[in-house]
Amino acid sequence: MPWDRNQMAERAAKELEDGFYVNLGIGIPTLVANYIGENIDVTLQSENGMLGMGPFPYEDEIDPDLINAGKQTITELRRTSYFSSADSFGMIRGGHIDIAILGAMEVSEKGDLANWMIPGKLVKGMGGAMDLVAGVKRVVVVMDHASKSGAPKLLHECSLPLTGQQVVDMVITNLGVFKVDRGKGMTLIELAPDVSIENVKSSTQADFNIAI
Amino acid sequence: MPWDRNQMAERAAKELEDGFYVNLGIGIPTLVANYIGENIDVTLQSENGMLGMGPFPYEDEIDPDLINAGKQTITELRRTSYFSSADSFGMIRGGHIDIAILGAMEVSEKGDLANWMIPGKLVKGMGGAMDLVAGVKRVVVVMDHASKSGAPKLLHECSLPLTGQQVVDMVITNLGVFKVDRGKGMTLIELAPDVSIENVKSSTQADFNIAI
Amino acid sequence: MQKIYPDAAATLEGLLFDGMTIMAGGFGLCGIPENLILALRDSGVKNLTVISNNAGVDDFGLGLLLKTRQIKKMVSSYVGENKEFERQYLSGELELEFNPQGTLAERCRAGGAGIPGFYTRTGVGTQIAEGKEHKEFNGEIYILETGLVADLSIVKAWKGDEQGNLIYRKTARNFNPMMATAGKVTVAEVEEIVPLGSFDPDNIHTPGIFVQRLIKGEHEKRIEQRTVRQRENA
Amino acid sequence: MQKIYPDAAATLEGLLFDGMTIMAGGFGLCGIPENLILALRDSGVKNLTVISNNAGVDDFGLGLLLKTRQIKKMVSSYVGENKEFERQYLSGELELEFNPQGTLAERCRAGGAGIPGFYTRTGVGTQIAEGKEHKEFNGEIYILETGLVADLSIVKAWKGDEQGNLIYRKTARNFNPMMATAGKVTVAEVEEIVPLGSFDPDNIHTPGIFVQRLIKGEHEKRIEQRTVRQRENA
Repeated sequence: MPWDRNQMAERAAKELEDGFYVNLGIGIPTLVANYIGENIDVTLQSENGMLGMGPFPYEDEIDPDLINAGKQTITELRRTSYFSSADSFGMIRGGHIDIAILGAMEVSEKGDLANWMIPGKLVKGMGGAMDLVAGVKRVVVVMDHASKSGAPKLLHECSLPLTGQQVVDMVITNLGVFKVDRGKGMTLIELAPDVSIENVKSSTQADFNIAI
Repeated sequence: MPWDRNQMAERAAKELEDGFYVNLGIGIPTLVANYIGENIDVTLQSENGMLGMGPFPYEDEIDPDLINAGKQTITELRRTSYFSSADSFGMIRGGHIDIAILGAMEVSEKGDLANWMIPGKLVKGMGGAMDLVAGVKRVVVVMDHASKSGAPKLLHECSLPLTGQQVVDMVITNLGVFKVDRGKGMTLIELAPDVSIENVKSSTQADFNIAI
Repeated sequence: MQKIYPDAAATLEGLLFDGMTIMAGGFGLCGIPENLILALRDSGVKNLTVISNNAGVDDFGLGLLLKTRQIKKMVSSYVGENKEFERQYLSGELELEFNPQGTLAERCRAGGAGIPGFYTRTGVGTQIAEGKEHKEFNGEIYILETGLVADLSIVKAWKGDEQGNLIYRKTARNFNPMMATAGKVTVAEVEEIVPLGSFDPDNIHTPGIFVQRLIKGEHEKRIEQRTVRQRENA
Repeated sequence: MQKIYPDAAATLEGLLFDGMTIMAGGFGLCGIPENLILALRDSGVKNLTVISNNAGVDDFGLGLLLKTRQIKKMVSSYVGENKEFERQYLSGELELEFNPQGTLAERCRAGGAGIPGFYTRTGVGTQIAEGKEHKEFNGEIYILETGLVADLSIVKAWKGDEQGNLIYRKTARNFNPMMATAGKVTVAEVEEIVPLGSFDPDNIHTPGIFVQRLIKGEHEKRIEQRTVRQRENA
């Protein structure tokens, strides 16, 4: 049975290590925060200028001056620090964030990533996505294996405009987990329960090695 | 009678305007602070990371964490802010300081400035001088008109390694005041009491116009 | 030097001209100069190039200047939270220049710090890199991005004093500090004007040198995504 | 993740190797990592390239590492407050690279922020510009300077907490914040370690992400130019 959104998030959470500074994207990546092991201590960064992001507020704690990069109201922790957007992206660009977990539309076998625009549709902008994939030490993509219409999203080459070139280190889909050697190729390293290698192959365009 | 050090500082202080942010160099420029008119309000910057520099401390106020760019103990004011060296030189390089008053070894008729090294002698470094002359809106030099041996310091071309090229807007010496049009030429606009134009000419190598 | 002005309209007097470039602080609707945006709308100044991470919503923030067609071009990283923006953009009435968010932040910081260009890895191999100079450092490719300055920067802080020293609150800081440094003139609105000497000088975020004019504003502080959790036992 | 270490020697364990590059915060003797410099001396690590605005005095600060000949090269803006420095430099034993102070500060900031190069007007037309790329922006000439990173940064702050969040005091801040961002590993010494949550999160100067190890030190805080005024009436 393929993983559901929560199970994908749970799998992604296993990539976190004690002491990590972590940036979580919008959508499934946000759910990763629910599965952080109790024995590890990680600090969440929000690229609008915060390190040490806490949970969503209770109704009576809401503060309009305290939001995350998805513009949602959040809370602070005892470790929290605030800084400007320039300092925040200095942190990101400078390679100080250990891992970013992001959604994607397409990933190529060499680790190219597309997640910011579909030509012909309204383009809202890349926000901080290009900075994150270019700067963070390790980039993990969490996405459905295929589009709603069944088209593969793991491709030889991305068809959509890129967010970053050779930037992805791992892809977690509902069918399994791929390790990516940037610029080289990808390897299937894990399968969701009751998913076969054939299942994966049939909905993947990208070439991949297998090491399960 | 040529101006003494204090009179030169007093003359330089006339270049300050209400609301100005000001950087004063070491030596005679430091004395300028003593002659700031009571009807104008200026803020002194110290390039090691302080805006709103106060006077020297009383003995019981000395704080080793509070020094100026000359490493002297100083005090803070109610308006004071502290910041990093990067932010401080961002302020300087970005053209936010209205005026810098500096000492010099040589100034050329086109506004080149040399004040950081003498070949063959021990070089201590340029510190913040190159940043100041390149970034501050207006650069005023205060120096003796000639060296101790009588050699002119206002030259056609500087003989010493430059601190900045075409960066000086005014030179105040013990003999008088010169306006400099960067890259063009200099004009004598004021004489110290009982100093004649001939006095000035005889100890100046640089060409200059006269507009007194 | 009196930096404190009576109201938003007064702070903008003599600073506005058609075709000018304005930087506006804020991230989404958080930390935006609400009062100064309203005063810009009322001034009628037009053909503006506005540098701001986002473009507000239909009836709040920069959306108000879109509605009145005062904006000719936006330089942003993420927009489209409002329908009027979408309509004007799709019809070609509005120009739009996308910048990666970190590149936009750094461009403002560079402009304020006298740095006309810098290299970044962000955007290499993407549309963003097209037409930009590429350069190798230590075996990696980077692209050249330029510093940005504005004729006017409008920023929002939490508190300010008569010297123009500012402090921001929580994530409402965002783009405001860099934009404050990159305006030929910078006007700030604050929630509270405090007596000189109230701030600990170690904690001032924007030194007064960057702020030429200041007002106390009234702030609605609208929330874009009100997200809460429930208490387990009420 | 335990960031707090028992003493200066312990914080440097496993981080040192001959020929490494070290950034050291401070301006003159103000805000220098006194304890970590002593621990570096005692470690015997040698052939160091040290990036620091100044080089201490004969018997304090980085002067101690000069005396023991552990430094091969200094990258600084102003030095020569000590005789041993002068002797080694004039005899050719010590390499020296001068940077304008603002360029040095910006190079450290750039290195920490992932910017491999930036343009500046500082030094154009001087010796500093020789051999560097020149480029025109808006009719003015600028030179290319590169970002700096270090194998290790040692910084001094006033207070720190167990997450490595730091605050500095007055002008002892100087180069410490940028250098903290530009070390592959950054070790900080503070005068006081405070309980987590003691800092107002709006006032933290160096977020803990930049600090891997931390100690409480003992600080002499020597004054270089003791300058006072007299009270008119005692």
